[in-house]
Amino acid sequence: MKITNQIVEKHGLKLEEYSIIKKLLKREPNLLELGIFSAMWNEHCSYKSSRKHLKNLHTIGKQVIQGPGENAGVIDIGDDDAIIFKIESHNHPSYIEPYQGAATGVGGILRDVFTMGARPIALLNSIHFGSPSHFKTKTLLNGVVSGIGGYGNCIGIPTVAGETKFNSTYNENILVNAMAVGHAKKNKIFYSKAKGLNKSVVYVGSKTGRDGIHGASMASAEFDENSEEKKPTVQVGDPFTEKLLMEACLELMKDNSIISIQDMGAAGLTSSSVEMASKGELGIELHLDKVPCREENMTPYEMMLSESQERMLIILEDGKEKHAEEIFKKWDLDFVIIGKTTNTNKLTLKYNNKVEGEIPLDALSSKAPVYDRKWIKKKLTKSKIDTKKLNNIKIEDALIKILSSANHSNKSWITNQYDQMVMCDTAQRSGSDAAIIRIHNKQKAIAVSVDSSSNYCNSHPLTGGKQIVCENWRNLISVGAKPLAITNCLNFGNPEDSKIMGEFAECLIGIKEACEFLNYPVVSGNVSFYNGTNKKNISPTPVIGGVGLIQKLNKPINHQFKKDNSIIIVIGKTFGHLEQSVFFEEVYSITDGSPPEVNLTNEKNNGENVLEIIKKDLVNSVHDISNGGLIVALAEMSMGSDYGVKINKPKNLTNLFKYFFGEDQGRYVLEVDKNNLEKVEKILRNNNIFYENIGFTQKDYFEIQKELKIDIKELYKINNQWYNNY
Amino acid sequence: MKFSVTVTLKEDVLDPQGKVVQNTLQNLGMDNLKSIRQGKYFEIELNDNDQIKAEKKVNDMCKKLLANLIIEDYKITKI
Amino acid sequence: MKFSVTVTLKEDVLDPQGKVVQNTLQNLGMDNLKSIRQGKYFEIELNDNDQIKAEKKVNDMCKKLLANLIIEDYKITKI
Amino acid sequence: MNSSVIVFPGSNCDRDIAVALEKLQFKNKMVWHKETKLPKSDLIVIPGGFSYGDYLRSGAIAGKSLIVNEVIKAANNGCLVLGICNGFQILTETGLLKGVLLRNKNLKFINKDVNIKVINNDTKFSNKYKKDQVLKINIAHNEGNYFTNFNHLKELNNENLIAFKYCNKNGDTNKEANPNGSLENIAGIFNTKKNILGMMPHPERMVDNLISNTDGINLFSSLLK
Ligand SMILES: Nc1ncnc2c1ncn2[C@@H]1O[C@H](COP(=O)(O)OP(=O)(O)O)[C@@H](O)[C@H]1O
Ligand SMILES: [Mg+2]
Repeated sequence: MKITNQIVEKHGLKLEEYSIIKKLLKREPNLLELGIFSAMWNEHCSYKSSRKHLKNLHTIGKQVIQGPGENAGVIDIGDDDAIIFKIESHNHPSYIEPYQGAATGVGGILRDVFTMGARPIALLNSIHFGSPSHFKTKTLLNGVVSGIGGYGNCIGIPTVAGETKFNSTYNENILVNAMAVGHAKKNKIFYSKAKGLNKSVVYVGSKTGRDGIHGASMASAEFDENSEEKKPTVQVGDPFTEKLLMEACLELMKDNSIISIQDMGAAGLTSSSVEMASKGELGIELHLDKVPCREENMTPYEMMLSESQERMLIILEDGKEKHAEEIFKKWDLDFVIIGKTTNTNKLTLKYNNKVEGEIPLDALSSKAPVYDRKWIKKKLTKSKIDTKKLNNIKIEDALIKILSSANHSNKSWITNQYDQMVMCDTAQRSGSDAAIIRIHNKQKAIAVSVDSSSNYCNSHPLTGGKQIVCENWRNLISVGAKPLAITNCLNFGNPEDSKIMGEFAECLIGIKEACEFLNYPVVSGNVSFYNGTNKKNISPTPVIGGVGLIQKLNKPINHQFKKDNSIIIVIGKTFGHLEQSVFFEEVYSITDGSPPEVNLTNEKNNGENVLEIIKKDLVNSVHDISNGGLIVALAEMSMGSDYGVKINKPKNLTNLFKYFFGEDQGRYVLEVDKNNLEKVEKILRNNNIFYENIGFTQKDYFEIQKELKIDIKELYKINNQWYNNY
Repeated sequence: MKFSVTVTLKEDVLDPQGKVVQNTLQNLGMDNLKSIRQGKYFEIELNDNDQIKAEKKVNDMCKKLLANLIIEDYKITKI
Repeated sequence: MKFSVTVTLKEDVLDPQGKVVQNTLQNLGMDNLKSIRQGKYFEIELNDNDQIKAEKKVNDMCKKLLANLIIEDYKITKI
Repeated sequence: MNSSVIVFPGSNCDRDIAVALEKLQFKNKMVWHKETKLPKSDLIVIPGGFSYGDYLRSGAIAGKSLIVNEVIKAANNGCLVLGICNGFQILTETGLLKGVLLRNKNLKFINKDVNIKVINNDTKFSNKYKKDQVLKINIAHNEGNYFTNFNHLKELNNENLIAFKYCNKNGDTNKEANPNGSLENIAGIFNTKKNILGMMPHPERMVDNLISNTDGINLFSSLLK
């Protein structure tokens, strides 16, 4: 078949890129080869627009065993334990088919983690939908939530935390990011780099079907009216087979049979084989007639580009084939030797011993295009609001409006659909600042949380990038964990637009600054560009997934008030920043202005001191102050507990709205027993931490002196009705 | 007026359920079994006398709710 | 040789799924809907030429696995 | 006591139950579903999970596995059998327990802590509990909506074969306290000889205060007597 310009474009390649392909090959590619180039050179696999910026991220630290570049990041949590984790997007498939899109997103990220030798111990997700009133939102929400649950529940990994947000920016392009966290032994970590000549290349798992052909290119293309036509590329997940695959792989990993292993994710057999061989600076030869197929008459093109789920590629040590095969047979899975490693530095594809395609590996990897796209900076803006106008609303009404809104309602309608307890190590389930998972059979535990704030990032990407790392760090601190490292999923619009590329570049600078300052390196991540439709791009939405360590888990700490008459301390200074706040958005529909400033020095000092206080067992509960400000934090601590608060009217700030709803960063609320107060205050004073005692807890009522008094059961009810009424 | 609707997965779409059922039946000794695919079945009764109108309504239901047209096909039969 | 099998819940068995589907459809404005019941559908292909034998086999499959006779009925049709 | 936990390819609470049993000093063995012989056991546990993805009907395919024939034989010889969640579904599919578990009435998977009430404490499985004691136990299932025919329901009531019922904090077994639509709020039942217990809630998740509570412990310690 003659390759025409039209065929090239259909493969998502630019004509300039096609010329480079011809140069690299020194000839024209055939269709199979073109398909392989298109899969490897698209944004999703090649990171051609983002690579230059990703290189600047902060990725090092004593705790890092493996940074970005492998299937997932690996960190050291002491003894012989390692934690392996990563986050990934499945936005476009989930918009087309929410259940299967979300389910296969979970399946994909789990494979990234157990490929490296880890038993997955927790799942998280960050999901963003359009406005609740948009006609698609309800179906998408239902489908995505049951898809995430359907996969995780079946395979038996607890889904323990996440975030759910609604914003019209996602009306035509939802975000579904899934994160998996696994536990491995430090000396038993598996990598994808191939080693040695003539080693068996083994295909295991499900059979290959015609599903998802060109899925990776879909993930790298904008949506338009014709997206409907792309529907058949949606894949159906099979969590049961994934469970078998996981158990079989973990069983085989117990001895020394595996040289390297790689899951077949986006671009399936193509990217897995190319990655293994090129990392090992070897060649690889595949006999496609051996590939287990689900459908009759599948072509080499279809096999190489299929994105059928639940498959892996393994390179085995000599003589281990039979042993490995027995394990996969035990789990009723296909096991076929489909090729071998060579010294040619080429990807060689044969069908019935005839060469159907041959491509130098560097043309697919190191020589793939990298772009230095134009980008422009964003300036800080100022809102034109006159804050005097605010006084015509009551604090109570504003609070209730926020607590009953889609974005700030209790999420148990969602989290009750996820098995959070399976594996019996979940010490803190969804609903707190971070979830706590005990390391099986040990006293230590990890804390995990995912966070994003697209409003802040949209208004000022640099500050937003910094802020979101800090918020994630705060969430881990709040449950008494020392933050160790993060993974990030960067959801942005079209990178060919210099404004969007600017958002990306600046967010990354912010992320880098915060990570560096907090010694909170990035160890893995994923970039998702082209989120948008017909030139309407989503607000920049970097999602941060953090992992922290609790050295000795005696009693899990969360944000629910525990006792009557404890002192309430706010750590960190309240200036009253209302621009970009939930208060402005929900109560006044004002969305302009700049985000709150991030002061990394304060952030670090405040956080470290809170951690110290928790470690010394001097607090009953802790909550960070984030969206909605102090009052929402206090309400969250009261709802679902038996205790509310009695808050004194603030002395310094005259504008109560600023005081209670301002979203100044680096703040925490602590519930402290009277007899611990002196010790806590001493620590804070000695370290020059700004703090205020603002009141105390009381039974049954949420009260601000002379302003409001509400029964906490009533607040709880208000906070719980949105999902049930939707 | 009564209709039956069958909803089946499109041809190239993976059918995990059918696969497991097929394996199980084969393990139970049903060796002549070539393939089995699983779908959904609905029996729908309408208060309607006009068959053409009624059928259009059932068709509507399939599109709106009963079938996921992205991965499934459906078929309506009057019973 | 190909057969279709439909498996439906017995009359007196609660059908939570059918009920929810019915409510949803009615909320979508399908007011002439009298009742809807949901079941399973299988397409089974056998390597067999003898229809009587083949049908017996399918019948066997239903009894052994595809239907739970305590709560479900099944029907086999050649297609 | 010797216990055996049956492991299907999609079981996922097998480790959890083993941990709980070992914590209570059972001598436990894991038994792979393809085996044809059971080790000597006083107690057989069929754990929760998605034995075969719960495809077709939950528990249906597991009900046809090789090892299940051995479980049936042992149960008929009086061996104690405990089916939790998917294990309960499997027991109904094999016919060892009557009735079925339909989809939850809201058609959603439900995971949360619920209250259940001990209805019959005069059995090998429940003698360490008080009658009408209210427990807080985690549930996690898609199909926990217990259904049976009229005659069997009568038998369950007359012969005192209901083990647990869903209730509220105060022990009222009303409609609001029923998470999944189960007939008469039934959360667990015995067979006529009371050597088999099937229940939807997960007692093995309630044996450690650091993770949840210890309301499940007495179920296992009852068996030790
Ligand atoms: N999609 C989801 N999956 C799991 N847990 C979720 C999800 N959405 C929200 N949650 C949980 O709900 C709680 C509140 O979320 P959020 O307000 O984002 O917390 P925070 O501001 O502390 O990050 C958290 O415990 C979070 O883990
Ligand atoms: Mg928080």
